[in-house]
Amino acid sequence: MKVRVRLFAALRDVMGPDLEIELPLGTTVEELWKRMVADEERLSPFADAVSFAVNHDFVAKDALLNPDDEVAFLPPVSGG
Amino acid sequence: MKVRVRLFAALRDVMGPDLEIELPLGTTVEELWKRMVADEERLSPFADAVSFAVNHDFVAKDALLNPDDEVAFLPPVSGG
Amino acid sequence: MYEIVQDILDVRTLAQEIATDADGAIATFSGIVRGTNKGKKVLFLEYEAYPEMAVKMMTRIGDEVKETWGLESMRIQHRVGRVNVGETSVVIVVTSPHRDDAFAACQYAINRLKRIVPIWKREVFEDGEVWVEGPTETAEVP
Amino acid sequence: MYEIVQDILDVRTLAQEIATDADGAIATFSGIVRGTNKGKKVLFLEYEAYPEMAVKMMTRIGDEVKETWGLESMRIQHRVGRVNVGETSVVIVVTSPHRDDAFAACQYAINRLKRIVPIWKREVFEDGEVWVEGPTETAEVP
Repeated sequence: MKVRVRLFAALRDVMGPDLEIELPLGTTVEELWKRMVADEERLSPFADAVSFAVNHDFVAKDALLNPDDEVAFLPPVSGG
Repeated sequence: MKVRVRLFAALRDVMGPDLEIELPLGTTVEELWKRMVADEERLSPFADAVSFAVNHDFVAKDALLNPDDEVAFLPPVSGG
Repeated sequence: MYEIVQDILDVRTLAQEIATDADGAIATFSGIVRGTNKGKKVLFLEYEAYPEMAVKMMTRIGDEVKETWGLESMRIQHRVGRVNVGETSVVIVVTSPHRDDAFAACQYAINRLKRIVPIWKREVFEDGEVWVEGPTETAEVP
Repeated sequence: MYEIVQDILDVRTLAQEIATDADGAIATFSGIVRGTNKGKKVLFLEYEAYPEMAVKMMTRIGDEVKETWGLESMRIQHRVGRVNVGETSVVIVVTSPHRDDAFAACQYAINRLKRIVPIWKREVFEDGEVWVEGPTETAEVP
């Protein structure tokens, strides 16, 4: 399946704003993140500091991904 | 001695905004108020419901008045 | 800083006049005239103040805010005369480095204003009018 | 009601758009850009949002406010892009029949916004820039 990944702030500086990734069915959001961190060393400072969102809602790390999901890895927010 | 008395809201409707009153030295603010209530029946509904102010500050009822003081009898405030 | 006025400035203008480079938060309170009270339709309010003492008491509230939160940047404007339904009768603006202090000081100031600032309102209905009395605290020194 | 914007409206306009005849109180919070942070002079901030999710999370805060205080009249605007020192980055406006609810809901909303709304700021100094991170809450579902 394919999912879309969106990245913001410091993560966007490393990876750009937007990726499409091909994944096996049954992948969790945390597994996708770990794979991305393994593939891109510059993500390692953020490895334990992101929240996971799918389709514009926060999800737990063991959430299963579905085809065409919009996944986001969010650094600690600092709006306001 | 002479003092100036200022009145507001419902008290002003009864007495007008402003009075000058001649008093013996040693009169307290409460004594002045009791004398005014005794002289003007229409003040009696307010007899126990006013706060006392002298020269733009709240005072206790036993505060002694001085010549040329500005005295005010204040219904419960309702600003805001 | 503390004024009895015929017309209230908008809160952005008030805030700009007091905010400093160190401020990160502005909290404001505006009192607006409700269209009904206890089920009766209100036409408008008439506010009356003891202006000299009202300014003195608002200044005292400012001193209390300074003492409690260390904030010197507060403004209060209260209207007198006729205030129509939906219009603003009072505005309090507090700027502060931190937001919790701004909220706390602003809320304190309006609560205190309603107890110690000598201003009275008359509600005008279709069939009459009445002076509104706040909570009675007989001859107490607030 | 909940918007990511280039320019923030003034709070009076925002309040007028939501106030009803039953409302007697407006509480507002504005976040303004401080000129210094940890002793360093800030030139300006750059805000970035995940706009679709930010609006969804602000709407969730609105739902929470409705559930807790029964208030439906809240507006939030948050800027993105460059925001200069002294300018407003976020505004929250709550109108309510009673002032305590307005204050409580407004304070709740800004605290919640700073935890769950996906917006980030970059501080730009004379000699560099840095993404600001809020309190870390790893992989938690807020």
